[in-house]
Amino acid sequence: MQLQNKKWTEEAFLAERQNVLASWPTGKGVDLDEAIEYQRGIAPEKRFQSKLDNAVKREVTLIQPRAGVPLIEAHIELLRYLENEGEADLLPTTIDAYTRLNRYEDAEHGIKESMASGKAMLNGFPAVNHGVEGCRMVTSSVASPVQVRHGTPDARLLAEITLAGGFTSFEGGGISYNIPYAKNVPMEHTLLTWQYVDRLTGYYEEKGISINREPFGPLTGTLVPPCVSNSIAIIEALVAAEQGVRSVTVGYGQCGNLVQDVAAIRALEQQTKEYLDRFGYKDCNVSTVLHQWMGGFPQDEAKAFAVICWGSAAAALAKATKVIVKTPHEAMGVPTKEANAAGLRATKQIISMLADQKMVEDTVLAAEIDIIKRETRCILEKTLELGNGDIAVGTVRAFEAGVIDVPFAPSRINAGKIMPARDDQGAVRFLDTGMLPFTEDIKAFHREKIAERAKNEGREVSFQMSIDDIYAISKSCLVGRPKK
Amino acid sequence: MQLQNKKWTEEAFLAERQNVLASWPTGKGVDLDEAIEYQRGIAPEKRFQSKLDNAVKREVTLIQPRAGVPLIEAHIELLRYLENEGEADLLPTTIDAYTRLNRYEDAEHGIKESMASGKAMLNGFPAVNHGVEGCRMVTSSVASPVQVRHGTPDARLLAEITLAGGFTSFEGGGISYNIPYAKNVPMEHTLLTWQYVDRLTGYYEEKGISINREPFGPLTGTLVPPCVSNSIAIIEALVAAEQGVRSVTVGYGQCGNLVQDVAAIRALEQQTKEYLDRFGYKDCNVSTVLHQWMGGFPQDEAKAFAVICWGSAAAALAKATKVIVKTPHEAMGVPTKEANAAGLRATKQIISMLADQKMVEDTVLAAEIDIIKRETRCILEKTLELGNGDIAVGTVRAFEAGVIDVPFAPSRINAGKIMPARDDQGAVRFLDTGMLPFTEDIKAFHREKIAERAKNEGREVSFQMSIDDIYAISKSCLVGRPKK
Amino acid sequence: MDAKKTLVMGVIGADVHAVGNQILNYAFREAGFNVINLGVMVSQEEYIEAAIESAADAILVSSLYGHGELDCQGFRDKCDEAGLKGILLYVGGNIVVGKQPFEEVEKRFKAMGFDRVFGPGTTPEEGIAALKKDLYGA
Amino acid sequence: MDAKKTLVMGVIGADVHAVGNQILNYAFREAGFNVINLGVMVSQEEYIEAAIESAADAILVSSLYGHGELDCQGFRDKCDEAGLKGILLYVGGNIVVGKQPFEEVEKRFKAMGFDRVFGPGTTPEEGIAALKKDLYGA
Ligand code: B12
Ligand code: B12
Repeated sequence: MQLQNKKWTEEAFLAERQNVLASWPTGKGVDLDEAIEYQRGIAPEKRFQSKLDNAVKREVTLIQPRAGVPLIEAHIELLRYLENEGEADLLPTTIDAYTRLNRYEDAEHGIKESMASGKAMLNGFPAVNHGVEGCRMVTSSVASPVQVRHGTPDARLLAEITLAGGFTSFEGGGISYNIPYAKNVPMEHTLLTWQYVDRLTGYYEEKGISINREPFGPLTGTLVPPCVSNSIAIIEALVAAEQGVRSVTVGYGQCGNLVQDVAAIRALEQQTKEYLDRFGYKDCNVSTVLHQWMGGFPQDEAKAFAVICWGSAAAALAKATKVIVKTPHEAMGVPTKEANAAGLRATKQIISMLADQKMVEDTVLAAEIDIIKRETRCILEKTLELGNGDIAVGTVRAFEAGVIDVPFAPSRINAGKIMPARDDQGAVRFLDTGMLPFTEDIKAFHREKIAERAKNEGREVSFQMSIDDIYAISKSCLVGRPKK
Repeated sequence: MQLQNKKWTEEAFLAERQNVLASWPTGKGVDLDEAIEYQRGIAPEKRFQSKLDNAVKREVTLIQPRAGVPLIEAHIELLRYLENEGEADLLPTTIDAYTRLNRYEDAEHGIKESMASGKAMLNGFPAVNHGVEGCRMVTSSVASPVQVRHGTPDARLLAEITLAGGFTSFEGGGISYNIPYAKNVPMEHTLLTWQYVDRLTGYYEEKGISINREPFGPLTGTLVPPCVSNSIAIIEALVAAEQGVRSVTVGYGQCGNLVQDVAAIRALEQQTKEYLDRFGYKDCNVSTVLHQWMGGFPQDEAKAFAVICWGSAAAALAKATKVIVKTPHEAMGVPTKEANAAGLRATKQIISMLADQKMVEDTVLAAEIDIIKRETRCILEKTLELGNGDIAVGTVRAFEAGVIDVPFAPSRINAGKIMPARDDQGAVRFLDTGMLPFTEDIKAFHREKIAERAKNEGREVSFQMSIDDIYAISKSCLVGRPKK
Repeated sequence: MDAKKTLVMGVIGADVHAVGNQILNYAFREAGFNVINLGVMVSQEEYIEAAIESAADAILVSSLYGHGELDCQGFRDKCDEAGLKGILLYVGGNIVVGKQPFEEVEKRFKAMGFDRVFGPGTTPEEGIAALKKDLYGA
Repeated sequence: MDAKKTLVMGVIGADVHAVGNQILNYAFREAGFNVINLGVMVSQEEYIEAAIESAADAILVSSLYGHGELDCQGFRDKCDEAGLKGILLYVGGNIVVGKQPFEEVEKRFKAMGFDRVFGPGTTPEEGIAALKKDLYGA
């Protein structure tokens, strides 16, 4: 199939379905009509879309953990614990790393090993292997809506099985689940596989079943400048909307400077709506998610709590619709359920204490929103231009040209020419704008910001700044200052 | 002696000293000239005043715990732990409750019992009983400056012994260590005993030894409106400066609404300087301290961390000179040293991450600073008027008249006519302004703020709001909303 | 419910924590009790005197500051000696030093003669419910 | 110091954590090593091939995502079989699932034939210091 940003015909979609469902035995368990009826039976309070829409209306921030273990019973127990002891509003099911690579044989082996040893031998829940029924056991055993969270370049079968399995939200996108999660997968390929996922979601939507979709905002989680992640989130929202998706949660990974973080969420929300409107997707519901700091964490648990709380504060003051929560074990390894719930409770406390507080768009915040929007507009307009008005085609070319560029990505199809570093107030700026299609004044803005920091630190502008910034939070600071 | 805000003559002071030192055997151990020479030997980096002045200059926020155990060795071990494992910048020595009431016999008994049982039988360090030498063992065993923190209406002997003992800062004041800490002690009495403490401090100052003094900002720690605590802090600063004190740290207990907290610290700093200037104390160095939430804490440790972190964020964004740190055990009991250090590390992480961030005085913050300043001015000017220009005499009359009034205080000499409650954004306002000498527009401001909340909550304005607010933070919220 | 029951309450020892005391006072009155509130820094003798004077049905002791265990020692005996045999005796707050398992703390205070023991974070409602049960059997 | 030593490095298995890899790559080069960086998602075979081709002095394995213990199994044997007997073998990162005592983890990986094992939060400097010691005796 030739990539273009155009809704797949029902025939093309249904034809492709046959191949997808045939790729692993559990695919046979999916009956789309039956699945739609099953989803119709799920009460609104157990659906992402209605809970999110409600939160948007009330301007409250919901909290959601990451969590997944290989076996069904243990996973249900974990989710219940996070709901009851962690006070989670929304639940996840994090998928294991084999399933993410469509290595279902390996996942099967992992399930068997986990059963035999009584220990978790996979780093997540292998939903494809557990099949529709296994998924329904999970989603029907908890009181909150459950989302699939993963990092899968080709998530077509995963989507088929989990949506039939009662999940009401599905994370990921053709860019955000490629560039940070793969080494050598072509952009055309992931955009096509994710059009399939979006088309499937749109199919449910046509039948009156709203499934929420969430582009993965944080990307590599490491000093990603807001305009980069916002541009990608908006592209994935546009591509999803074209396939019929009507509930989109656009995401952003906290950078750490409060003004920048609040500005990023506000800019993201405003521009996502603006672009959706411009291309005629006027009935698409937009919500936002802030991910607590996604880079390296401090090892000390008390300090990790502080990082968690600061992310919660940013989410609350930005009035993000939800916040994805880290745990005090982050730097060490997959958290215990207790550590996970502790992160949630700390987050809930901050969110609740700040529920009635909001950052007002005074001059400083307004200026930050403005710069993010201008940068984002540069990237998006150039991408559209490269695609002759087709955002999907443009995206492929934009990555080739470095017009979209993600820092520290493992993927070889990413140019890797930009270099971020913090400015003197800790906002993430560009040390090198690479091939990003910025105007001269934007480039000058970044040069000045970085120069100001270099001057205050009494050193030359250099890559060492970025390195220092990568380690900074795990060493208690935001800006990686040179040692005295 | 007749109370007036006038520097005690050296004769009057020295005469009074004899009585003070005779009140307990260890008083004999104080030789003022020798003590001054001893203090002169303490390096600047181990002195509060120089460390604070330096922090003011660099606009950084230092962190300080509360801690005290009965026996000298254990206390030294505790302080070293907090300095090394807690990364404390400034150290405390919290005094036990018997010493605070000058019950040195009981304290002696507590020391013996603690020695015999190997357990801490007092809730603090009985510095008077340990005498000058005991204090010097403590202050010389750690790398950081050490402050005396207590709650003692008559702290004259405690001051004599601890200043001779090498402590370089002394908390408290005639109002702030009376109203929240006593049931029935006359205001004249504590203002006089604290003039003595300030005169002693001034005496050291005259000899070139700067001792820092810190009025106790949070008072009852429970919904104290900023103007009330700021007024009291400023009065105590003025009274101290008159006796020759030249390093004052004015304090404030976090209320929880970020804008109000930052505004309160800024207003406090600005007005303290303004009043000191006005009365001619132009060479007095002013620094500020924010106390993390002083009211009831959540029992859950993860939630307690969140409260701690939110207080740290307020301190950092307000650029308070230091922050007094709570622990995850707060709601349960005196913390272990591990819990204490954990609170410190979480605080340090937030302070460091926010070191380069600052709240700009845009319209909203400026308006909040303005209202606090106007309220404070009303109280202070009326107090001066009541004292015919003498702030000390005026204070006595102001308490009689309810012109100064502290909510929820145990003291019978406090009018107890005001009632605080939060507004719809969580800022602490007045449900009842009692006899506070506010202008009509200020009263109207508070009426409207509370009415707005009541309307949004669909209930009448009532004392129940205040009660709900008292419990709110321990139940995860800032504003005590009615149950749905 | 029978006639109004009388409670004597206060914060024991050298303890000045006034907030909980003021709220409990308000809540007990609202709940229909006759309340003699002695405020903070109350000695054992003061509670007992007030209870005798008011023919109280219960004495409610608060302790927050950590010295509760010392301050409460011998309270039941003093009540007995003063002729208040069998009077209902509650204690609540942060009654020991430090974070300790509540079950153990409860056991120790029950052994000291308190009928009920309430830990940190007790709401007025819980206190009222217990009083209604113990005083009215409801 | 002797001639430039050659290191083969990469992130093993299905692991895509690229940040630490990029920084180590930079730091090792700055420190004067000849570095063959295979990036993320590297199989045991790829390390070994690269090491043979470049006559490497050491193989540096990173694992962050939790499957390190599975992915590293049999690595030393494969090296031996391929004729890389005695080649210096390091492993580092978040090499096991969950928070585990480092001493035990280290023991397990040493038993698997790794010469040195580095836990979470290792700085490039620590790695460089160890390499200098093991390769130059400095
Ligand atoms: C950023 C990040 C991501 C990014 C990675 C982006 C990218 N492509 O690079 C994203 C969001 C994509 C991601 C994905 C996943 N992640 Co991740 N991630 C992190 C995080 C937060 C920081 C990693 C980092 O960049 N650190 C900064 C660099 C500089 O440090 P470093 O990587 O540790 O490397 C240094 C040292 O370890 C050492 N070192 C490393 N190797 C070696 C080797 C030698 C020889 C030596 C001497 C030293 C050495 O030196 C390096 C430089 O100082 C960590 C947790 C943390 N550390 O706080 C989790 C973490 C590594 N991730 C984890 C997991 C589970 C995953 C996922 C499986 C699931 C998920 N959460 O979605 C997927 C993995 C997908 C896959 N197939 O690999 C777990 C691993 C659990 C475990 N081991 O028990 C961690 C620990 C988080 C957690 N507590 O759950 N992650
Ligand atoms: C506010 C506060 C203060 C204020 C008090 C102002 C005032 N005069 O009222 C100030 C700052 C002055 C203060 C001083 C001190 N405090 Co203080 N304080 C607190 C704090 C933060 C909140 C107390 C409060 O008001 N809670 C809100 C009210 C509504 O709840 P409450 O008091 O717990 O009461 C409720 C219940 O306990 C219950 N209850 C209480 N009694 C009874 C009785 C019965 C029969 C029943 C049914 C229920 C019941 O019902 C009440 C209403 O719901 C607590 C810790 C916490 N809880 O978070 C520490 C705390 C009580 N303080 C403590 C200490 C040690 C002190 C000091 C000795 C030292 C110091 N830190 O300076 C001094 C004490 C001086 C003295 N002589 O008493 C410790 C006690 C330690 C322990 N038990 O191990 C605590 C627990 C903090 C800690 N973890 O270290 N404190």
